[in-house]
Amino acid sequence: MGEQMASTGQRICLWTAPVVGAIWVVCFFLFPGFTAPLSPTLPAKAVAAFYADPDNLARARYGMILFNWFGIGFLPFYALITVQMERMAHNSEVLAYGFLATATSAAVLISITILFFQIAAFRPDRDPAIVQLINDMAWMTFTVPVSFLMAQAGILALAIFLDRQPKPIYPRWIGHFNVLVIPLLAPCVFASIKLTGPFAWDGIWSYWVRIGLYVVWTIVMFVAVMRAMGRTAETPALTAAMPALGTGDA
Amino acid sequence: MTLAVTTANGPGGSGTETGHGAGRPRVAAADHGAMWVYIVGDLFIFGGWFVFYLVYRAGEHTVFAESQAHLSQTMGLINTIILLVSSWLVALCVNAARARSYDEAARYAWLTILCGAVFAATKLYEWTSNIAEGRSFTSNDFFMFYYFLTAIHLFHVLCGFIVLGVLVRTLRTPALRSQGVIENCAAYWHMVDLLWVVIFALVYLLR
Amino acid sequence: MSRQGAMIAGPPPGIKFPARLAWHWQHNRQIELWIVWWSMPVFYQIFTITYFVFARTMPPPPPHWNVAEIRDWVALRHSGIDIGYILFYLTIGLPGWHIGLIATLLKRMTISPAFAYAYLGTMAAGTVPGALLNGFGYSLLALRPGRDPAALAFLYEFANLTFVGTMGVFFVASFILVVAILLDKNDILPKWFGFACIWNLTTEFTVAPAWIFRHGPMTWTGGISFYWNMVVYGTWQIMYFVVFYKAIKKIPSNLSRPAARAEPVSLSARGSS
Amino acid sequence: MAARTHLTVILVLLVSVTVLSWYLGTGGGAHPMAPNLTISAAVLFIALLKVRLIMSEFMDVGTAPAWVRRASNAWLVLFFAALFMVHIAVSGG
Repeated sequence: MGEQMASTGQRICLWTAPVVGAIWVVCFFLFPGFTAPLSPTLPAKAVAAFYADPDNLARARYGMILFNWFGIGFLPFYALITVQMERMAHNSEVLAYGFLATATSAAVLISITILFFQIAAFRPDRDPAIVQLINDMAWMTFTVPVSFLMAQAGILALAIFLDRQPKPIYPRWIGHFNVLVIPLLAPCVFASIKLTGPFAWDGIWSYWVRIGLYVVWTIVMFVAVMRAMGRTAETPALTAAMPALGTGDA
Repeated sequence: MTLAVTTANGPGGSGTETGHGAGRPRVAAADHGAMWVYIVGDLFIFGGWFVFYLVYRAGEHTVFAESQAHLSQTMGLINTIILLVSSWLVALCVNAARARSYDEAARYAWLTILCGAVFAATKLYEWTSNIAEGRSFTSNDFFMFYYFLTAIHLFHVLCGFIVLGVLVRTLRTPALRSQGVIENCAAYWHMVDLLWVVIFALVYLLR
Repeated sequence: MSRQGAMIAGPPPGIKFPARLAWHWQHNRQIELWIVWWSMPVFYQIFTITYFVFARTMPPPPPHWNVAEIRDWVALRHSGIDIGYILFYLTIGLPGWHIGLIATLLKRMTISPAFAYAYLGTMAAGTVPGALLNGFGYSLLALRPGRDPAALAFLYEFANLTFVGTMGVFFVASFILVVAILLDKNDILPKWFGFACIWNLTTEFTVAPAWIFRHGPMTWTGGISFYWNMVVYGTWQIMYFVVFYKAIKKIPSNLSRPAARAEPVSLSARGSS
Repeated sequence: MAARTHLTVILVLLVSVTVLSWYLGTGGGAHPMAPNLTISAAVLFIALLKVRLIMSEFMDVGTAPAWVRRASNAWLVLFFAALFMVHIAVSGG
């Protein structure tokens, strides 16, 4: 029946997440600018020197090529979450589509970041001011637009809290976790105005906390999706029973 | 993918005249509302552009007058007459549809489309000859407005082909015939003609 | 189809504001639709404040400025740009929610779901070049005012032209909306709104010359390409709120699951995807 | 049949008025477009007349909803007044 076939497809989507995650970790260590983030206060010459340094250049180029391949890698995983959100006891699938839209925008941004890094590494002997400009663009697109992740987490939390049925798709603590993510990510927007301090793009908060938070969020969601998939695969009739349950008096 | 312009007959709206009793000229308001919103809105939008044209014309009177002399007023006249004839044809089409002789109406509709095509052809010819003589979109303010107004109008003519296509389809298939749709499509084409009448006066003739 | 009460007999009269919200959260079956709908005016209010009040990058500074004028303008506006764009970066995720709402409404229409997915795809990809790059341009101008003149001019044009000049995305999205509304027999969105979207589509044509001109009425801050477009876009935006408000009101609450959608044509077998 | 002849009469009227405004506008096509207030006023007025004719006769604004009639009349008055004003204000001044 459709349910059995789909779950194989869903399982493949699910397991793309850890694979893409592992590759992102490799990219993180490969690209010299990630392990030791470039400070925004670096003068143009120093930024140009960073890219011109032959050792950095090779690692930067190959690291970013790998990242470019898998930069969009988490979209199948987000699509899987969207499918499961559609199974929640809501009156419409607006929250599922909202989640997918914000996830797509976030993915587009990661691709743009990678492009800027690659252009900077393509011609390191460029005029330092221009290399600095491209590097600024890369770090700006990498750090500042956290609002897509915030909107993603927000709409997911909303969906989880509104999912009133005996066995909700995701447990409620995941909703609370997503709500918690929002204020934690918010300060990263100050990377657009600060050159130093914790909120600059190499600062503890805007860099390390944000990346750590993203890793934790992905792991938590991976576990939640896996558990939810396990349950729905056992009771394929759940979708049919949905309207009767959603009578709003739960 | 055919674009069936179905009239707004929501649960509340009155039913449309589907093929019977089409003789009644007055069609329920609900059916006419949709296209008229667009037509009236477009008139005001174009009105804004015309006012901008005149304000800038006021600023550079001599440049506008000289550049206008380069345009061929006779070409403009021919275009206007073509569109007036097409407007007349589509009015005849609506008239025939009211008398429920749909074949005649379909013929008129095809003739309207033909006129529209001739208009578009003369317009493109006029553009290419002007560009060939070095007067392009960026040569001066007059030609900027000339190409802008005629291009936006040509876009409306191209959309008009889609709308007239829907008109022909409505006339051809008895199941779809509804006086509301026919009059909506005709009203759109009249608006296209009406806007050209004003463009002709402002761009070609104004002194 | 008679409209079953979206909420069971409405909130008890006379209860104060916070209690009403709690009641709606608990009993209103369309609460998620209303939350997303209310996020629209909230976002566009913040969007307007950001651009028109704080950063004053709307109406945008003219394209014919030289680097010195740009540098002075940025120096003058420095704090405004910072505060404005912080607010902007915090809320730019919300349009994703609105896209979800429109996609849901398109799914309720008697047309193929391809329209809903096409709309979702185009708009989700369009948010980034349409608005965000404008923010990066101005923030980087303010972050390092002493930048090399060529880089400064590039950022200035990058900010303004990507914001005004992203045309194709909104053109195609409006076109999808027009065709969907005109074909729809469920009358989810009124037909006149389908035609009104054509105005929004036409504004993408009038803004095109902004890529060519640096003087006159058709620049990115010109009379036609900006101000008159703003009038047309503004009216369309107000219709946008009103029409979606009515559409949500009209969705009967039992029409919840897409599979249960009342379709005049035969029920499309909706696999469990 | 009466409606058809009526429409044809309207067409003939429109075409002849157009030719008249063309003739006025180009001054018989003889000398270049010398700025001339009365001729432009005449051309604008003829355009107004044509638009009014198309609206009432061809477009059947009469059978359209009431607000459409009011809106199109308002457009006519507002828009042509603006045209006259802007135009006269310049060449007159």
